[in-house]
Order: sequence, then structure tokens, then C-alpha cells
Amino acid sequence: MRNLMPKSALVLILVAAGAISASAAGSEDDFKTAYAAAEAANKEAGKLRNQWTTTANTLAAAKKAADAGDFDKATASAKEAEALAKASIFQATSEKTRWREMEIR
Amino acid sequence: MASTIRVRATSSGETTEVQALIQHPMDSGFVKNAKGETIPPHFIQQLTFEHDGKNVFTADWGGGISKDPYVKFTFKGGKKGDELKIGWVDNKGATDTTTAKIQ
Amino acid sequence: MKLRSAIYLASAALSLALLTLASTLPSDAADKVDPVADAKAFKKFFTDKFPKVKLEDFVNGPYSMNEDLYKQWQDKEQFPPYEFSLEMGKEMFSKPFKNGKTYADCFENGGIGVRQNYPYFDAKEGKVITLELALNRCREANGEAPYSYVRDEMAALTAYMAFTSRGKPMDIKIPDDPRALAAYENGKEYFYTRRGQLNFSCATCHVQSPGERIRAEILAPALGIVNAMPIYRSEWSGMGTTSRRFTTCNSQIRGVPLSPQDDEYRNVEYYLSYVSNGLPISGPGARP
Amino acid sequence: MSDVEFSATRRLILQGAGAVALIGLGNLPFLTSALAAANDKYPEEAFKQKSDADVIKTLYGKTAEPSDKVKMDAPEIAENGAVVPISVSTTLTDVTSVAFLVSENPNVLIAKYNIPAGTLPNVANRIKMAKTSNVTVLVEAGGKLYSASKEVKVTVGGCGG
Repeated sequence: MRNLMPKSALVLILVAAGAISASAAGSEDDFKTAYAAAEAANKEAGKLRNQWTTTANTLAAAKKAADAGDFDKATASAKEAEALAKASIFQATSEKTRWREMEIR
Repeated sequence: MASTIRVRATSSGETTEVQALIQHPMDSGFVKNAKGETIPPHFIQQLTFEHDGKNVFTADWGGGISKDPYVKFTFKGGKKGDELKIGWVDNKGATDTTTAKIQ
Repeated sequence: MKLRSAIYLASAALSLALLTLASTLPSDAADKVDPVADAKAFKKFFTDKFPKVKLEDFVNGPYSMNEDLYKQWQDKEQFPPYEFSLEMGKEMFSKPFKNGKTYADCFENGGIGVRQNYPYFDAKEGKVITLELALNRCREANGEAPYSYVRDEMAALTAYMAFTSRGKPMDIKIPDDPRALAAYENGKEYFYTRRGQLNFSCATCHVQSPGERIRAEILAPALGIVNAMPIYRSEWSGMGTTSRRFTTCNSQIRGVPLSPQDDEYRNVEYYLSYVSNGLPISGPGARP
Repeated sequence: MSDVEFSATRRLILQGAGAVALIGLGNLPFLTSALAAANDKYPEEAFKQKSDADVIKTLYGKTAEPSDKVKMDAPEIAENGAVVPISVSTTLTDVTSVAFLVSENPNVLIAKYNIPAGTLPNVANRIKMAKTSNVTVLVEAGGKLYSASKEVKVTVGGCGG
């Protein structure tokens, strides 16, 4: 199973990691902004028929933390969710042509 | 409601091979459901086979038998057209019985 | 070819830019849709990869690839775990709806021995009709509520219809209609497109790695995989439809599944069934 | 069969199961007679034991001796722990019972099969395995106890079964 993770996966991870490190201490407003951005990105991924379960889970975690009043954690989760959603968008977009590399012909 | 018991019994002349498949959850009592609650034990404890008024096989089962349990055994005798009687009882007291013709 | 390697080497941002360009090019410039050639290449790929496995045996999934598994399967087939579902399907199939009609009234030959013709392309609607969809449409046309595509009733009905068609070669037709070809091509694209956080396509598991273990499961070859549907999976402790298989595959790779019988799922079933043409129907199947 | 006998047999089988709703059990006369004829009490205690040794002690009260006349057929690697096909056959004579044990399961005893005279000592069944474990089959023959064991690898546990 070594070869199951192609190069593009690395790219996706890098994209995600970059966005996570940008997280900062947050207020409720920061959270709301971050959450809205994550939701918007995930909605776009949905239009591309490629949402990730991890995005939904991370969004849920963000909401839960916010409900508990932990806006630092909530904001960080929301930003992570946005990064995941963006990675899924990138994946869907690049696969529009890349899928043919795998095709049996 | 159809019987929970399916039986295939085939006579080779000298012996009869019996296979049975039973519809039953066979919950062991060690498994949790999606909510994290333990599913209480619910399994068949005893299964009997009778041919010509005589017991030919008894199974004593615990919760370690697979869901929809299966068993196969062979006994001497039994002719085509003979009847087999099969019955089970589980740990909650539910039972089912059926008869099957030897093929 | 040049475009492809360029994308491969480009950075994320750069490739995104390139891709925007690429998507404006006609995507089938070098790739005329040729299902006949596809099916031939698909079979050759698997028979080359598994020279010991007979073509018709690919429908037995992972059992065709591993002796120890094959024996366990043979043991199970003596009294298969889908037996109860099959009986339930037979009973349901013959029981009249409230209006007195039955499923048999909705299908050619009364629904017996016709599994190999599904899915088919419906020229009137311009879309692919699967057996599961046809069954629910039959229910609705007769005033009955449709069944869930992933639950036991649908599995039982398709199990019975598959059983009456066992051994018949899969016989999917692609009419000379650009919409049918487009549906086929869309199904193929879905099959090979990587998705989910794990970045797997259907092909990652079922073309590149059949016979291998992923975590604990032995992967089935894509060739003939639909011929065995529906399946009793020990892992599920129960039956599953083609819809259930597609949606759970998606969630396992951390992708949000589409709704059962969405266009992509019907199209990928159309593609997979077409490239498995000639292989026998073996459903209902039993799987680990 | 009288009601008294009937309820006595029921109590025997269902000991510990508590109150039982005896509804819709139309076919019971045969069942109870069959169970009574088996002349075997359900070995409730043995099914609760947590080790091979305790099962053997509770069930038979004697020790088992490994024998190459006991043949167990079990997979090397179970395709799924929820359904592991296992069978036994033996050339031993006067077999009165066989039993299947899985050492690593929460309850070790899986099944005991009572073999009356005239029934062959060949039994196949499907069992659950929580994880990789030694599987032992016991054969009671001529008043003695024989055994055979084999390790079966499990990659997907069957306690979900």
C-alpha cells in the first residue's frame, strides 16, 4: 500500500498546514469571521461534489468550542476547517484533468 | 412470519448430512451500539435435531457463535422423505421449531 | 502529454493556474470516448495482473485472489449468509402492491433473469437508469413509498433479481447517443478521480491494489465488482446494495458521500458495468 | 407431556433468564420433548468461564490430552472475526461430545455439541473471534478428553458481530 498516497497528497497537506499555522488568539468576532469563511469554502467544495468528512467534523468541533465559550480553540478549528475545505477544492479542481493519469487504456 | 430456521438434509443412503442456518442476532453482551450502550446478550442457548423420535444432535451455544448461526453434522440412517424436527430456545426464552424433509 | 507532466511538476499555485487554462481546452482532444477499447483494455489489465484467475472468476472479488479466503468463502457458500435476504426478496417480489399489481408488471420478462441489462441508458430521459432506481420508480408508479437505497428491503429485492439472473453475462448497451457517451465518460471520470482527505479514487483501491490488504480488508478487483451486487458483508453483519457500497467507500476515504442514485453514482455504475460486460452475474454475493 | 414436566424443563433451560413470556409458543411440545430427550442441561456455568482450563474443569471435570486423531479445520487468517468457519472431525470412536474454545474471547467456551450414538463426530460451525487467538477443539470419547489447537489470526475483530 506504499504507493497509495500520490504526490498531490503532499501538496494538499502543505496547503492545509500553511493555513493552520496562521491561526491567532481569537475573540467571538474572529471566530465568526473564520467560521463564515470556512463554511463558504466548504459550500464551494460541495458545488464541486467533493466535500471532506474531516471538514464537516472540524466545523462541528469549532461550533462546539464556540458554544463552550472557548473562542481561541473555536477560531483555530474554524481556520483548520477552512484549510481543509480549500484543500478539497484544490483537489477537485486539479483532478478535473489529472484523473486521466490513472486511467487504464 | 416465515420460520427462522432453514435446514438442508441430504441422505447418501447410509448417512444423512444436515446443515442448518438460523436467523438470530446472537448478541454476545460484549458489544456496544453506536451510542456507546452495551447491547444486552441475546443468543440461542440450545438447538436440537430429532429424527424418528430420537435425538440425533444437540448444540449448546454461547454468545460466541456468529450472527445467523450455522451448523453442520452427519448422522447414520435417515431416508429420503423422512422428517427431521428442529427447535431452538434462546436466553430470553424465545423459541422456534420447524420440520424438514430429508432430500 | 506535455501538459500532463507540466502539471505534475508544477507547484500548487502554478498548477492551479495551468489547470484553469487546461479546463478551457477541449478535454477530450486526445481522448475520444471509446467504450469498446476501454472495456478491452480494462479486462486485459486485470487478466495480465492476475494471470491465474479466470476471467469469469473476477466476479468473486477478493476470493478469487487468495486461497485461504477462497476456502472460507466455499465453506460459507454451503449455506450462504444472504439466504434470508434472498427469501425475503422473493416474497416481496411476488406480493402485490395495494393496487394489485406487482414488481413483475414493471419489468421485461416479469423481472426474472434481467439483472444483466441494468443499468441502461434511457433515451427519453437522457439518463442512466439503475436497477435500484427502476425498482423504486416501480413502487412509486404503483402508489407505494420508495425504499431507502441503502437498506435491507432494496438489498432483498435486488438480491432476488440478481439470483434469477445468475450466470447470465453482463450485457450493458451504450446507444449511439452523445448523452449516453457523456454519461459513460462522466462515470469513468468519477471512477478515476481522487477525492476525500485520503486522496483516493475508486481505482486507487480497486485497480492498483486488488488482492492487497488495506488495514484489514482485502480489496476486490474493479472488474466484475458490480456483478456480485448486492452483497452480504460480514463487516456489516448484513446486506448492502450498490448504493451502500458507493457511499461507504466515499466515507471511508473521508469524503462526504453524494446522495444514493445521484448522477455520478448512476454513471459510475454504468461505466463499471459496461467494462464488466461478458462476465457472469454472481449476485447476491458474500464478502468479508 | 404434562404441564408440570413442561415447566420443569423450561426452568432447566432458562435458569437465570428471569421471567419469560410464554406467548405464541404453539409448537412447544415437540421442542420440550426434544430437549428433555437430549438429557442435557445447558452448561450455563461453563459458558461464563474466562480460561481454557476453567472451561474444561467446569464442563468435564478432567484434563484434556492433545491428540493427532482430532482434526480441526480453521483458516490461517480469518476473513472477518465476526464469521470464522471452523470444523472438527476425528477418527476416535465412542465420541459423546465436542466443544469449541477461543482462548482470547471474553467468554472462552463457544459451543458444546452432544453427539448421541449413531451421529458422526464431524461438526462444522461459524464462530466469532474478538482477536487473534488459539482455538481449541475438545473431543470427549470413551470417557476421556482429547484436544487439538490452532492459532487463527484475526485482523478485523468479531465482537462487533
